[in-house]
Order: sequence, then C-alpha cells, then structure tokens
Amino acid sequence: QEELKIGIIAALSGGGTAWGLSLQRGVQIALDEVNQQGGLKVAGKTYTLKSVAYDDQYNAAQARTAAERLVNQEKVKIIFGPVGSPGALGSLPVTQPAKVLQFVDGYAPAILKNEWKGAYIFRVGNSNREFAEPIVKWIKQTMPEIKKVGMIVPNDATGQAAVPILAEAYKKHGYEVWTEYYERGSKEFTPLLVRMMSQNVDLFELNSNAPGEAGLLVKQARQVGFKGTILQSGGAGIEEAIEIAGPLAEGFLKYDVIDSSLPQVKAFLDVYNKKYSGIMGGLAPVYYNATHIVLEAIRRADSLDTSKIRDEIEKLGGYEAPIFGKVIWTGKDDYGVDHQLFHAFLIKEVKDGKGIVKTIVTSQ
Amino acid sequence: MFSQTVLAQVIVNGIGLSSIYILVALGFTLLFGIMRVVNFAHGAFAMLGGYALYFVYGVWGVPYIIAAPAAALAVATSALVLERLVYRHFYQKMFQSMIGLLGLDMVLMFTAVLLWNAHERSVPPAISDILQIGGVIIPADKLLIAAVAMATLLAFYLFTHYTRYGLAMRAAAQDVEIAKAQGVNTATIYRLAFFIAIFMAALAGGFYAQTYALSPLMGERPLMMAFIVVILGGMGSIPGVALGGLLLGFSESFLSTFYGGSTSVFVSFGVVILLLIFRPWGLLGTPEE
Amino acid sequence: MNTRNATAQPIETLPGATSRTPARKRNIVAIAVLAGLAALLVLPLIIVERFALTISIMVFITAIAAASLHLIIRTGHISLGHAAFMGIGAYVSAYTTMKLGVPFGLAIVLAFAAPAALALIIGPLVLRLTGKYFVLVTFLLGEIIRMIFVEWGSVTGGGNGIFGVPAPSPVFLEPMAFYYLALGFAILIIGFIARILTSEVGRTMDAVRESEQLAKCSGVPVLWLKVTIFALGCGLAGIAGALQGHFLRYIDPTSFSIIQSLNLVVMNVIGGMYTLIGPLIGTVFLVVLPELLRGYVELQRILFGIIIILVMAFFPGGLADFGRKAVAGLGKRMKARGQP
Amino acid sequence: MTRLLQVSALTRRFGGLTAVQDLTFDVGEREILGIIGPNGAGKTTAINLVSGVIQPSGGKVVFGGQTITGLPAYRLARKGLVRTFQSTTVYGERSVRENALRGAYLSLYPGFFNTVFNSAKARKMRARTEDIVDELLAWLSLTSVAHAAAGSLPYGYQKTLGLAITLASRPRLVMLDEPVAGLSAEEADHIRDTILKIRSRGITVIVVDHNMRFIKGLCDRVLVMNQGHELAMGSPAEVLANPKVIEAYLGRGHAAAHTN
Amino acid sequence: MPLLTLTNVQVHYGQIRGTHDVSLSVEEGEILALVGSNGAGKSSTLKAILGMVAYPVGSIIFNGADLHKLQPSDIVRLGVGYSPEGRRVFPQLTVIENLRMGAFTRPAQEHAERIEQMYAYFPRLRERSGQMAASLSGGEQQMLAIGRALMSRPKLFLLDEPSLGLAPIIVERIGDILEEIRQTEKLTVILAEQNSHWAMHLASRAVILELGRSIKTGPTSELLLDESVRSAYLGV
Ligand SMILES: Nc1ncnc2c1ncn2[C@@H]1O[C@H](COP(=O)(O)OP(=O)(O)OP(=O)(O)O)[C@@H](O)[C@H]1O
Ligand SMILES: Nc1ncnc2c1ncn2[C@@H]1O[C@H](COP(=O)(O)OP(=O)(O)OP(=O)(O)O)[C@@H](O)[C@H]1O
Ligand SMILES: CC(C)C[C@H](N)C(=O)O
Ligand SMILES: [Mg+2]
Ligand SMILES: [Mg+2]
Repeated sequence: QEELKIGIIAALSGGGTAWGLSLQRGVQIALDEVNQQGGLKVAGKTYTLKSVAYDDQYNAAQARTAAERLVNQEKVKIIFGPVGSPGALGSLPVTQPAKVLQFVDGYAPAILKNEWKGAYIFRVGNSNREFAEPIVKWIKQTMPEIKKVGMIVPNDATGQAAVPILAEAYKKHGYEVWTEYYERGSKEFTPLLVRMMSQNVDLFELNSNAPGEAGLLVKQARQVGFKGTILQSGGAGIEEAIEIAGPLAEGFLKYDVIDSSLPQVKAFLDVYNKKYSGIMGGLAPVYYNATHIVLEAIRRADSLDTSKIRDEIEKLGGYEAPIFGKVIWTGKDDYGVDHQLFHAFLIKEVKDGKGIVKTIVTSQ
Repeated sequence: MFSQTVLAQVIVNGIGLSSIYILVALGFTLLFGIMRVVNFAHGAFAMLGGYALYFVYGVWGVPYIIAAPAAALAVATSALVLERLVYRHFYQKMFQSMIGLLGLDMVLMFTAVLLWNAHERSVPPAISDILQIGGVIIPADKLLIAAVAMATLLAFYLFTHYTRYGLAMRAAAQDVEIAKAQGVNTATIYRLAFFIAIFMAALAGGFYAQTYALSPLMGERPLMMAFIVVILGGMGSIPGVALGGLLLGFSESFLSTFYGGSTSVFVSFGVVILLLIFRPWGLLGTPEE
Repeated sequence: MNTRNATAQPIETLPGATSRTPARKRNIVAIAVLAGLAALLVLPLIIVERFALTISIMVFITAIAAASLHLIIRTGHISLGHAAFMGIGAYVSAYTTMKLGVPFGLAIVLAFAAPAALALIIGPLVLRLTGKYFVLVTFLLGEIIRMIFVEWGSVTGGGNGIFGVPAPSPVFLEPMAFYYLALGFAILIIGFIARILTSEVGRTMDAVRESEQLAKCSGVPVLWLKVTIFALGCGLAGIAGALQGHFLRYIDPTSFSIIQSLNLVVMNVIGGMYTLIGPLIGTVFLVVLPELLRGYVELQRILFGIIIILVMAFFPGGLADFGRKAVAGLGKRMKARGQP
Repeated sequence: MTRLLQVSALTRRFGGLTAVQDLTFDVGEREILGIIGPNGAGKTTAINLVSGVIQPSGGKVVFGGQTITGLPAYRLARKGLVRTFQSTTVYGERSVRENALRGAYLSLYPGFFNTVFNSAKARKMRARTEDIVDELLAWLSLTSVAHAAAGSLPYGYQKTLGLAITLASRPRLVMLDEPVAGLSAEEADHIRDTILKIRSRGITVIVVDHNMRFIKGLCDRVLVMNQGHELAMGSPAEVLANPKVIEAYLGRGHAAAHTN
Repeated sequence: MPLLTLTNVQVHYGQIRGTHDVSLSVEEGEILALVGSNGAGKSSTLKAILGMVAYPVGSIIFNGADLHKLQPSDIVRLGVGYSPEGRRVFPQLTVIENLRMGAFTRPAQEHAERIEQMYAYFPRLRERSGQMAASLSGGEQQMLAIGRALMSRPKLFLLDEPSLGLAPIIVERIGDILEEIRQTEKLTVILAEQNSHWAMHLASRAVILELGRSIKTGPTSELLLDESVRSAYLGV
C-alpha cells in the first residue's frame, strides 16, 4: 500500500493555537476513518493517508515557509488550512502557481478574490457574507422590539473583515448600529460595556469574537447590568462560551454549526471525545466535513491530478457531507468564483447551561 | 456620558484592574530587583496558578480560603525545581535571563497545551454576589481582589523595609558579594525571593483566571502589564509598583469608558513613554550611575 | 620602579583587545568570508529545491534586520520595537509601488528614509533612557506603530494587510532570482555595517557602551552619535521589511509585532551580542531550527524552548563566543601536541 | 599671567544640602592647583561642576576667556578641559593601547563618511593618531603593557592609564580626582613625577587628593575647602601650617608624619 | 594559642594566582599590619580568610575552627568582620540601613545601641543617616563601610585599605577608634594598607607581603628600623 501525504498548515502556537489544534484534529479524524476502512482507492491503487502538519504561528511569513515546504519538499497536492487571513494570504503565492489544492477558513475576501481567481482554493466554512443576512432577517422576525445594535469588536483581521459586512446587513434592515474596537488580548471589557450601555442598545451582538472572549463579554455585560438580548452571529463552539460565562450565559443566543442530535454528528463527537479531552473547538467538525468532501472528490475523479479533483469538487453540489449535509458552493457574486461552501447553520439558545437549537437556517 | 454613576463605575473598574496589575507586577519586580532576572516566564507561572486553582477549588472543591493560597503554594513549591534547573543559571545575567526565560515560558505554555488543551475554561467564582450601591455595580469578587492586593502590597513593603530578611534581600540585590560578607546566605535569600515571587504570580494568576478565563496562553497579557507597570514605577521599587499599577489601571478604565478601547491603548502607552522621557528612571525609582 | 615591575603579575592579553588585528588573523577572516560568499553564490546552482531557496531568502532578509538591530545594540541600547521599523519600510515600499507606481529602486530608498526619519525625530528623546527603560519605551513605541498599521485602514489595509505586493520585477517571481537579489542586499548592507563597526565610529560606539562618562570626557558627542546610529539601524531595518514584503507579496501588522521584535533580539543574544557574527549566527539558528522541529507539531515549541534555555544557560556569551572558545581550545590542544 | 580658568560664586545644592557654596578661585596657565579638604567638603562636586558632569545651581565658570557654565562634558573636552574620576576609570576589557586611542577621539575622528569609507584623509589621521598615542604610551612607560587588558593591570598602572586617556585628547587643563589614592608611597611619587612632566608640556592641572606628601611635592598653590566654602588658599607650606586647616582637616597628629 | 593562623595559603582566581604562599598568625587583641605594594596579595589574603575566594592549597584556622569548607556567611557568624577595599557600601540603601545590614547576624535588640556608638565615632554618618549611601562623598562612604563592619561586634576585624580617600584627620580618628575598641572589646585587627607609615605606627606587628608571599614578620618597632623595609615601603 502506498502512502498519500496530506498537508496541514495550522497555528499550533501563537494567538490561533485553539483554532489550529481543532483544524488538525478534524482532518486527522477523517483520515483515520478512511485508513481504518482500508485506505483510499485511486486509479487502481490503494493509499494510506498520512497527514503532515506544520505550524504557521498565525503569521504570514511562517505560513509561506510552511507551504513552501509542504509543496516543494513533501510534495503534497492537498493542504488543509491555514485558518485566519494572515496565514491564508501568506501561503497563496506558493500553492496557487503550483496548482496545489488548499482549503482554508478566514474572513478576508482576498482569499478567494485574487490574481489567481481563486483557482485552487476553497473556503470550507461559512463567512459573514453567507450568514449575516439570514440572521438579521431572523432577528427581525422573532424580536421586533429591537431597534439598536451594539458591537464590541476585536481590532484584527477577523474583526475588520467581518464586522463591516454584519453592520451593513443590520443597517439594511433599518437597525441603528454602534461599534467599538478593542485590542486583541484585552480581557477587561467593563469600561467598553459601560460605554455601550449608555447608548441604550437593545441587542448586544458579539460578532466574530473568539469563543473565550464571547463568553467573557456575556459574563461582564450581565455583571454590569445589561438587560437586553445578547447574540453572536459567527464564530463556532457554544460550549466554550458557556463554560466561561457560567450561569450568566442563560438566554445567550449563538450561531453554531453542529446539531449534536443528528446521528452522523453524534458519531463524530463520540470519536472526538474518545481521542481528545476537553471541549471541542468549532473548527474540528468544519474540517472533518471538508476532508470528507475532498476525499469524495478524489474518489470521483479517480486521479490525483489536482485540476481534475478541483473540477470534481466544484461538481460535488448535492453530495451529502457528514456534518453539514448537502454541499452547496456559492460565492460567484462576491468573489467571482463558486468556491465558498455554504452550509446549514443553527441558532442556539442557552438554557440551563446547555445550547438548545432554536432554529436551523439552510439556504436563502 | 459623564454621569455620576458612570464615573463611579469607572473608579470601581479602575480599582479592579489596578489590583490585578499590582499583584502580578510585585513578583516580577522582586525577581528583577534581587537577582537581575527578567522573568519572561512570569506569565506562565500565573497561568499555572490558574490551573492549580481550577483543580484545587473548581474540581476538588476545597474551600476557597484554603484553596487559593494552597494552589499558589503548590505552584511555588514545585517551581523550586525550576529554580535549581533553570533560574540559577541566570542570576545576575539580565539579557541571558530575558531570552532563556522566554524559552522557559514557551516550554511551560506548550506543555500546558499538551496537558490541558488550548481551549479556555473558567474557574468558579469565590463569591458571585453583585453588590449594587446607588446605581454602581460592584462584583464582589473585585472587592476581594482589591483587598488582597492591598494587603499583599502592604505586607510586601513591610517585609522588605522592616525585616531582617527583607533588608538582606535588598542588599543582596545591590552587591551579592558584600551581602555575603555581612553574613547573608545568598543562596537562601535567592530561593526565598524566588519562592515569594512565584507564589505571588500564581496567586495573581488564580485571580486572573477566575475573573477572566483560564487557558495555556492566558499569561501573556499579565506579563506585558507587569513589565510596563514595573518599569514605569521604577525597577525594584514597591511603592512604584503600586503607583504604576494604579496609573495604568485607572487610565485604562477611564480612557476606554470615555474614549474607546483603541484610544485607551494609544494614550496610555503614549503617556508611559512621556513619563519615562521626563523621569528616565521610572516614577519612584532611583537614578543609577 | 623595580618593585612595580616585579610585582606585576603575568598579564593576560585579550583576544581582539588589540587595536591592530594581526595581519595573519585578518587574512584568515578575509579568506573565510570570501569562501562563504562564494559558497552562497553557487548554492542555488547545486540545490535547486525551492524550499531551500525560500529559507535562504528569509535568512538573508532576517539577517539584514538582525544586523541592523545589532548596530543599535552596539551603542548599548536594546530596542524591542525594531520590527515596527521594518514594518514602516514594508508599508512605505508596498504603498508607493502599488498606489503611486514608484519603481522598486526608489521604493527601497523611501523604505530606508521613512523609518530613519522617524528615528531621527524620536531618537533624541528616547536615547536618553538607559537599559531597561529604553527597552520598555521601544516596546511601547513598536506597539503604537503596529496599532497604527491596524487602525489606518485606508493606507495599510488594516488588520487584513496588503495582498499582492508586486515582485521587484516579474523576473523575481522566480525564487532563484530573488535569492540573488536578497543575497546582494545582504552583502551590501551587512558589509556596510561591518565597515562601520570596524571604523573609528565603531570604536567610539564600543567606548560609549562600555563607559559613557569616560567617552563624554574624551569629547564624544554621545547623544548625537547614538541618534545617528539609531536612525541608520532603523532605516536599514526598513529595507529588510520592504524586501520581505516584496518577497512574500503580502504584508500585515502581525508580521511586525512584538514577537518579531523579540525574535530579532533573541537572534542577537543567542548568537552573541557584541560581535557582528553573533546576529548572523543567531539568524540562521532561529530561522533554521524551527524548520528542523516543524514536524514535531505539538512538541516543537517545547523543544525549541528547551534548546533556547540550554544555549543561554551554558553559553551565556552566545554561540559566537562558544565557537571562539572552541576554536581557541582546539588551537591550544594542537599546539600542546606539537610540543615535545 | 592670564588666568586660564576663572570660577566665581559657584554653588550647587542637593535638596536641602549645599555641597558647594559661593566658591571662587582661578588657575593660571601651566599652574598646578591642589584642592584639599575634609571628606564631604565638596571637592568632587566642584570638579563635577566645572567639568560639566553636573549642572550648577548658581555661579559662573570662565575657561580661556569663554563662559562655559553648564556646558556638557563633551563640549568642554573639545575646548581642552578634561577630568578623571575618583575611582579608576578605564575601559577594563580593552587593551591599554585601545584605551588610549579611545581617549584620542577628538583628534582621531575625521567624520562619519571619511571613517566608514576609509578615505585617504581618515587613513592619514589614523596613522598620525596612532603615532601620537604610541609616543604617549612610551612617554608614560606603558609600552610594555600596551596590549594587556586594562582591567588586569595593577592599580598603579590603571591610574597612569587614566592619565594617558586624558592626555590623548590633548587637553589644556586636566582635573584629577584623587589620582594617588590607594597607591604606595613609591607609586605616588611616580604619579607626581608624571604630573610634573605633563605640566612641562604646557598643560594646567587641578588635583584633588588627601595625600599631603603628594600635594606638598606637586602643587604651586592649594585651595582648602570646608563645607562647600573656601577655608584657605595659598602655597602648600602656608596652607598646611594654617591652624584652621589643621583643626578641620589635618588633625593634631599631622606632625607625626602619619600621612605618607 | 593564636586567634587566627594561616599556613601556606595559595589563592586562585581561575588561572590567576592571587597569593603564592602566605603564612601568618594573629594573637587575640593585637593589631597586625599587612604591608606590601600593589598586587602583593593583601586583599586576596583577607578575602581568603572570609571564604570569598578559593584557596586550594593551605589552611586557615580561626579560633580552633578550620575555615576551609565554610561559607562566608558562616565565617561571619564565627565573629569575623570585613571592611572591603573600595568601600562597597550598598548604594541604594540608606546609611542607617547599611549599618543594620552590618548587624545581620546579631539579634535585633542590639542594633539601636550599636548604631548610636557608630554615630558617636563618625558624627557625619548621623547627619546623613536617611540619605542613600550612593550620594555620600567618597570619604563618607569609607566611614560607613568601617562602621558597617563594626556593627557585627567582630572578634576579628579585617580592614582593607581603610585610609583610602580619607582626610588625614579622619585617618587619625580611625586609629583612635580601633585602639579604643581593641581595649574595650578585645578586638583583633588585620589592617591591609598602602599607607604603610600609618599602618606600621598603629600596629604592633606587621607582615610584609611580596609577590604573593609573606617574606617578613615582626614587631613594627623592629621593622620600622629595617633598612630594606624603610626603602621599599616607607619611601625614605
Ligand atoms: N547626588 C547627591 N545627593 C545628595 N548629596 C550629595 C550628592 N552628591 C554629593 N552630595 C553631598 O555633598 C557633599 C559633598 O560631596 P563631595 O563628593 O563633593 O565631597 P568631597 O569633598 O569630594 O569628599 P571626599 O573627600 O570624601 O571625596 C557630601 O556631603 C555629599 O554627601
Ligand atoms: N578578581 C580577580 N580576578 C583575577 N585576578 C585577581 C583578582 N583580584 C586580584 N587578582 C590578582 O591577584 C593578585 C593579588 O591581588 P590583591 O588585590 O590581593 O593585591 P593587593 O595587595 O591587595 O593590592 P592593592 O594594593 O592593589 O589592593 C594581583 O596580581 C591581582 O591582579
Ligand atoms: C472561522 C474563523 C476562525 C476565521 C478567523 N476568525 C479569521 O478570519 O480570520
Ligand atoms: Mg571626592
Ligand atoms: Mg588590595
């Protein structure tokens, strides 16, 4: 049996460690599954899948060298990651001319909209473009009394890319929006919350904050006496936020990607919990899902030629992926290429310390 | 915007922030003052303090009054191994210590990632009451931290200025060889200072994790704040730590409430730079030759 | 007089302490440098692997930055904001080439001038500060500059940075070509720095670092000297930043943060702070070692940390110092063997 | 005789303490002036004030006809006014010759670009300075240790080297703070002879020390300070016989020749 | 039996030898002068007694105890006081704190009285008691260094170049003070000095060091008459 190397670029140190680890684990679980079933059959050969994971320290220069090494030394044809815009943008100049398929998650539009026209790159998680609109609509329907929205935003690539889109969506539907940026890494938000509350906002929108920060914001907002609704559009992983906010998380509404009552999701969770301890990061299921999509495309192409695989991926619409179900590719309007995965998402509400599914949004 | 309750809230937040900064900075300044060691692993010990409290209090349910000091004690005691293995190579070597301990910081942080994963968790609060006095909201745990910070500061000052060993520590900080010639066993003094410093870092880390969140990387920000507070106040000066901590805590609270988060960072960093330009040896430090 | 001479103990002669390097030693150094350069020139012809080229290019660029910091360190000031000055160079050159259509050559000049000018303005204020106070102030300054990169979105692209920075010319999209470009810059700039350090300016810088008071009394305009060197160092860092931008074709604020500044300091200390070879060794160490560890995923940072601790604990003078001692020890042993 | 240095009403306060008060004196070309006085009388402070190391609270210093009050030390050095420090100050890790070369900064430095690009001018200047320095080392009998690290030298050599560094800048006036403290009688004599030789080159000297034998054998005039003031001024013989000086400074056992 | 005996002590600083062969002994209550030119090994000898430098060869016996394996802190506890060459006061401690450091090995209740005694010896220190030692004049620092060493009520007092930088009148006073304490507290003193005139007049016996060897020992009254000593060390 031959070995097929699959590349992973993930932040395994630095600010994005939590994201990087869950990316790597999501991919690994999917690869393990295939290997246990005897490997991947392509063009008459059976391959054992082996991951090669390199750290990008959530930094463009490191992502570049990691990509260079995966592409030119390890000779991989497929790379999962990195997560986050700096790494994704840093690695593009290596992977795209080399026709290496890359599956990233990061909010910067330039990831898909660039000089290579996004040829060999796919974004495998919803970005704000995909979910902002439906969420705002849902709020309008279910909570008509809300007039003013407040956002406290990390002043980094993620915040700066995501929030304008979200704010635009709110404004389009007639909401007043107040935003305030903070430096990544701050933990004390009370001053900003006091500031926000004097604006009389009805809805506190946690946007693209990392789960830990989101939890802190919920906790501190309640501690300073914020009585309105708190909701987060975007980000993944409600458990971590609940863990941080504790009892003060009651009633918190949050975007999420997995419905653990579905049997295929449950199966994945079981495997994850057996293999790793602690709370699962939201990117693990996203990348588990993505890996299966890619492997399916390879099977269908029955070739390791990346152009052929890419074409198959593009044609994969309707394939039942293990976590998100039917694959839908979008993005032509925004990025000029349909390489954006749109997947169903949920809004959960915290009740008795658990995230309960409130609604499922599939497609427009 | 400038209503009385908001102003009062600003003050409450300022006290809360300052207390944490002061607690973290105290140990840092002690190590620097005495051993000329720039403890870039200080944040990692704060992180370990957080995990210790998480297990002792959060998981095993030991009463808080015992759990908080016991957790810090556990970290400080086990850190003595690192004192033997790592720190003693770096005493009186400022630059080498800076870089070497940066390495230690990495080791501790990523060992924690291996052991406990990178995700954030919370340590249950000691008291979750929220007091409300005339519209001002005061989480009771902030009061607790402020009280502990004040008591520690006072104890620290008294210790270094009015006890034999405190005096000996300061003397050893200035001239090790001559301190020995006064009958001071410097190895003991170093170990004592190290122990106290790590104890304080771990204690502060416990509070920090409890107020905010616990994760392997949580130490970076407290470390940065300690670094600023200590130098601003004047290296090795305990009243300097108090003043630096208060200044930074209050300006952060005030500025971010009234002018927003980014402005706050810009302005307070800018002010620290100006202060140092006009007082090049820190607010309460002494000029050196 | 006789007692004085009689009591004088055997006096140790320090290596490098003499002002005129013995001609033989100078020749050996020159030959070593030339041989090294020749090897670097033919290297890409032997190893055509792109990955090795990329790493080499990053080494050259980073070496320029580390050596420019070394220049400042030699006056006795450790800057913890050096990456921010690199960043200024990177942004200036990206902006002027992309938005103003300035040619690469001129952009590099601007990338030098902009951070140097800023350093000239703030230098007289911050260079009064000694040791750790300077460290803190440059750290804060670096953070402020980085925050300006984040906030000034219309020019810098904010947190998302600037993507698609052009290569100096299409030829340089080929790593092989860029290799020679970066090598050329590194030779020029590091050679220039070496020249400064061995000239009277360098001698005066060492004097200022070792005893500022004594130097002042010999008529050295200490502040003026420090400001000049600081500006020069920051300007050269700007060139390194610009090269990095044109090579990676992407710049963003995280590339010029405190972590990078700290890395530059680490390179100097690990390599050896008070000799130019130090930061060069440090650069190779810090760029190449993580590559060796990259495969260890979760363990790599731990291993890296342990190696740093070991180096600092057992070679406090840095790797250069260790190397020198090893060579000296070897020489002594060989001499001893030669004797009957 | 022109007065090379004129100090008038010089005052310096540290908080509540006045270390130097209304001090007035002058020194003529090629003169050797001694300053003595009890510990804490303000001698070092006075030298620090004149040499620009600290700023005066009041008063005026005129050097070679120019007012130099409060100018920074490096500017004074360019005008030819240089001092040494109370404890030995040499660049300990460097060779003796390198130390002296560093002292020659003023004559050695041909400008940034000249030195960095090693122009003909720079090479010429360097050669000349090296000659001057080598001559200086020979003159001070330091040639035999020229390549030794300064810090490894015996104390007496270090003191002489301190003088060499000072002389390398080719000063008109040097101020020496306790040049023979910690030296044996014989070494003190050697330093005394060196200073007399320095004077013979046309250099004016101000010297502070507690060694009376040394002061007596060296100085033309002696200024005695006490509590920041002038207590007495005159020839060594006059001053040392002055009862006020004996009471405040020398002590009654002075006659017993306890000072070496 | 002598209070202190050094036999063939050879001090090493890494490769460099500080002394080659020093032997001497001190009787209780006497003042012994250690005379020699620069680099002769006076300071090295004192540091060896205090355990601050290594002496792989030789032995030092104090009050019946072998000092070889002991730490400086233990030796101080046995009753050895040390005033180092070049003052080395703690610059960022106040005058009074420096004095209290000197009494580190003594019970706290003794301090106040002893400090008073030091102030009486050196009134200038009382005036400066709250001031940082760094801002004292050179001579004031020397007084502080001596006072600090006396704070521990030593049996044996090692004084390295105490006259350095002191006004003649103070040098004289130090002589008086040493004499007084010698009588009241049976203090034994080893005085290492360049100012050999003064030292030889103060001490009852002297040891002459040359090139790291003790070459002559005897009562000062005799040595002062010795022609070779006179020419080499007294400058006459
Ligand atoms: N920076 C300072 N702050 C406070 N007091 C100071 C400072 N510098 C000097 N003094 C005081 O000023 C007085 C004069 O000091 P100075 O050093 O000039 O004395 P000096 O005559 O040189 O004495 P010595 O012979 O002992 O060296 C001393 O009493 C000293 O304590
Ligand atoms: N720390 C040290 N490292 C290396 N060598 C030293 C050290 N201290 C002293 N020496 C050497 O040991 C020898 C004896 O020095 P020591 O200081 O004991 O002499 P001394 O008689 O006290 O002289 P002085 O009158 O100058 O104080 C000298 O040759 C000196 O160079
Ligand atoms: C899905 C998210 C983890 C992506 C990340 N916040 C980014 O853009 O940059
Ligand atoms: Mg003086
Ligand atoms: Mg000595």
